[in-house]
Amino acid sequence: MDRAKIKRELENLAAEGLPAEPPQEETPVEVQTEAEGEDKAKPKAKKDEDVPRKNGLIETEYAKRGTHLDVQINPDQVVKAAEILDAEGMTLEMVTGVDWLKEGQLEVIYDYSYPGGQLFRVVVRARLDRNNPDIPTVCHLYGGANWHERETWEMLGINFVGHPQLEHFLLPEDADFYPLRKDFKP
Amino acid sequence: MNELIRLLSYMICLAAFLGLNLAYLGWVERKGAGHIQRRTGPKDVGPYGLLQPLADGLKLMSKQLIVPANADRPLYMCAPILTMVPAVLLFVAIPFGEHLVPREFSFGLLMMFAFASVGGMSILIGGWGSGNKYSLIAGARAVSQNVAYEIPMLITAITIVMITGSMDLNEIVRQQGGYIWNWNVFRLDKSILMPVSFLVFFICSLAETNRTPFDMGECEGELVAGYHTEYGGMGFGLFMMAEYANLVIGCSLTTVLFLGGWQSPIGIFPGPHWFLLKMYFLIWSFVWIRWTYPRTTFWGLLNLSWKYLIPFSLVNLLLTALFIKVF
Amino acid sequence: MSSLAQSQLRETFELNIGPQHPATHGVLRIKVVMDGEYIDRAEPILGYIHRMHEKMGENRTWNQFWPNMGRLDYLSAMAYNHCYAGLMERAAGIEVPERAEYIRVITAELNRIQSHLLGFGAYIMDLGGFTPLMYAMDEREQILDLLESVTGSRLTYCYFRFGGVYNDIDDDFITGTRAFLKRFRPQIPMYHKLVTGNAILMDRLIGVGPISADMCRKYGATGPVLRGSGVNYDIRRNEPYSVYPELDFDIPVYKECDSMARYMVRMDEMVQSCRIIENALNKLPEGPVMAEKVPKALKPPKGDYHYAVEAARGTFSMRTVSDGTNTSYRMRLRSPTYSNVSLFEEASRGMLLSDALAFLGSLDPVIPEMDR
Amino acid sequence: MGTESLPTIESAIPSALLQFHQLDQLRMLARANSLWPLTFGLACCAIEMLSSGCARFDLSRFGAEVFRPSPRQSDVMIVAGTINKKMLPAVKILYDQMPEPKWVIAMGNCAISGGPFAYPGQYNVVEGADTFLPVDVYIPGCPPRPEALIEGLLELEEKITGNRRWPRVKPETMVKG
Repeated sequence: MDRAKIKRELENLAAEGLPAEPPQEETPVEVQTEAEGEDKAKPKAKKDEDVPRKNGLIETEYAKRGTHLDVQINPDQVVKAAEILDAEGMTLEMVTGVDWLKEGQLEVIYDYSYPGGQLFRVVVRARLDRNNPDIPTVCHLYGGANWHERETWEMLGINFVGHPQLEHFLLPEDADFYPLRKDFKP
Repeated sequence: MNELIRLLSYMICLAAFLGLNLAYLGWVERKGAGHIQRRTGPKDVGPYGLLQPLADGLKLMSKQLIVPANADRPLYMCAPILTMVPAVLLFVAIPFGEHLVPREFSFGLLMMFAFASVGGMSILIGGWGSGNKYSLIAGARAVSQNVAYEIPMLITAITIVMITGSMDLNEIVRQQGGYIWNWNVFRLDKSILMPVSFLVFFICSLAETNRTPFDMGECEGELVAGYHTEYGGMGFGLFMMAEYANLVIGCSLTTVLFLGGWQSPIGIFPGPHWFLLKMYFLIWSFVWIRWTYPRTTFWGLLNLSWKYLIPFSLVNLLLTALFIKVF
Repeated sequence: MSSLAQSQLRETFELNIGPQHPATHGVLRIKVVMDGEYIDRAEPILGYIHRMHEKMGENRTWNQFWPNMGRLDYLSAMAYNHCYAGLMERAAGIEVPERAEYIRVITAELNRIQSHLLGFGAYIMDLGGFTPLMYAMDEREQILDLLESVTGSRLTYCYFRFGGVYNDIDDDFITGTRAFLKRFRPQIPMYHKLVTGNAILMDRLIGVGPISADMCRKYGATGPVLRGSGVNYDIRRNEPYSVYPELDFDIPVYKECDSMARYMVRMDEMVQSCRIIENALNKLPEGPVMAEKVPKALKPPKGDYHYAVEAARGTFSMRTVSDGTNTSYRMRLRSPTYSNVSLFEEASRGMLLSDALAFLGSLDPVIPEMDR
Repeated sequence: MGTESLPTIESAIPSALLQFHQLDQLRMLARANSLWPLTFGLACCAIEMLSSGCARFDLSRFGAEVFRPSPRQSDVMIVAGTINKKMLPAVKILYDQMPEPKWVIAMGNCAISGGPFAYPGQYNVVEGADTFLPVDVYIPGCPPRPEALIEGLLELEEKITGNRRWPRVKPETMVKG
């Protein structure tokens, strides 16, 4: 595993995806009033995080975040990112989704770690449109992604294009809701 | 007329003996398992849990009988009976003492083997008739297991027949009279492989009775409860009792063929007490093995029989024949 | 696979193992397409004990989510506690007193021993040997007694707090633990003598269910499964948390990749856990067990955080997205057996049914933790 | 068994009826003394169920250690753990497969009411086994201790026979020692 190489390649990948960013940025960003008063201690951090992140690579502090690299890319690039990381011997630890209701977006998060000696964690994230949540699957690269993606589909309704078996997994077979979406009401 | 009375009284005695055995071997097993496993076993139902088998039996008898919807009704109903019949019938030929044989057959051994295979068949019928996939797999397994282990068992028995020149069980025992070295298991003058063939016979009877290292028919971890998955109430009770009856028969046969039956090891006081002592020792060793060993795989089981036990017993047979011919 | 099984004239049938089946350690269902005794395809179906832990994380305050940690993997609840504590301490920037960290390590390792003991017993029970379970449970009760004296519960511990632990351990616990270690250490060789050396067991485990290191990587398998495949990866060493860097212990690694290797890793880990506990007891410092100034209503800054620990079954990690309020915006729990069992489908192809169940047992699944 | 009083010797009830009643008592006694539970663990409580069958607590004392994996052979279903909507049909089938007479013990808070997982807005947990099964004995706890399960079994025996096996220990006397 070559940390510098991974960083370089992911940086390039994120840069490739930048032009597609502006239309996404136009989504209305609401100022969270109720959260304002509670976060006086770190006003700066708050300002950064209120706006959805642009595509790009951030080096995060491990002690604070638990990860080393944090990459945001376009949804169609996740397979490429997986290929880069797979070639370096990284393992896909989990796939998660987050529902950003206010921004009208869904986020898919891929957690990579290195099972060799060195400690290295990479987070790859991609934001999707909430109305059209399609993202290519990485199942063919990582067999373990199968279950994680299936679960993310089930819980958040993110459609992994090319997934071999996007069926109900944890919920009953007749479930027709996405329980982890923020607008879910049982 | 005399003969009829004799037979009737034997039947009653046997029924009592059998009933007690079938009920209390379950208790012995549970108690034994308990003591092997740092527990006490049943102890609250009656003194030392002695009323436990009665409670279990009464409960099983008063359970509702369910015939599963997709079961083959006649087969499903007759399998538990069929498993019980040969098990009970075989007691007729077992010599408990010199004059304590219900019916002395000159072909007792043959009858033993003939009826023992019916037990395997009843397992298949039960497994098939239940209409359950687990039961079916278990039934198929049990049959191929029974077939595989009957061969070395039979060949080993033939060795004994060659040595003694008789198929009469009582006659076989009579020839082992005197001291402990006259028992078939130690008769090195007839065949030096005798102790090993005892082992073969012992393993085979373990397998024939479907006990733990070879309990492919039941196989709790894989096949839920095996061939009796769909049997509840007394159907299951009969299967369980038949297992113990087979255990008693297997151990009796081993005792008769190898351990000198009712003969005393020290030459004095031969009688049924020696027979029972030896038989119960063997039964206890079965219980002991059950709670000590894990289960083999089905493949390992067949391999053991076809690759090791059968060739060995054949070699043993040839050697014995050679021995008898030469000396 | 036999040539018959590979030929075109195959008659397969479907068999549903579970959701209620003695071999599945709970309510896992495996849909198996069988070809005689061989498995054509085995597909695990989860969700029979899905308990919405992730949704609860979004609905409850940070503090209210504590009890859930004990109910995820009820066998190594301490490690899960540890993960949550570490995660929130990382997020909120809380410093934990050293004594508390030592206590966390001691209890977590005791918990690991009992988890492996039960895993050992239950595994042998899967293979048909009933007695080792009783012996293992007998030992396990001793550990439960110890842990009960400090935590107040037997299984589903909720002992850790943000910034420390709920209460301090006393001398009784320390002497009790030392006595337990003294008594327990000779037991493991006894287990090996009683169980591991058994010819039938060796026959059933050696060479069964081979998983290569690369397959582990592709599926994200961790813990004893990965270490049984020859990869020396343990979060306690590779991503040190708590006071593990200060304690000396070895990571047992076996290169055989089969069920026996995974079994042996667990057995050896118990020995190493004993070492860790002894070491930690010797180094146990004095001091408080709770950090000062931990806010009652925790509000970590915005952002997302990740924390990973080595639970008894592998890497348990949590990723939480905080929006700066007193509840989590998204709580993601990554459970080790979820990934471990996901390779079952590929690895079990062409196995015998009994081998496949022995293999499943060697993955040591805890179903509520898989389904979450 | 009910609470109706037994006819006395003097009353003009045919003796046959009395004998049947006694036979029934005997049958109930047998049933109570050989309660075979179904091996049916759902979650955390299953481990405590296992513990209570093991060395320290040892259910086998009451003849209840015969955990049968097949519902056809078991008498009592110990619902040990959370039932969710996916598992619900399976639990129903298991209960239906058990032959009469059968009993249900709801072990743990999840089986009683959904436990910690029942909150407004939950989407997957069945709030209590008694919503679809006739539960005989409830054992609270999360998870209940093995002693509690044993007490639950004794309660069930009492429910079946009308007599309690061991005298009930009052908590106060236990504290005094």
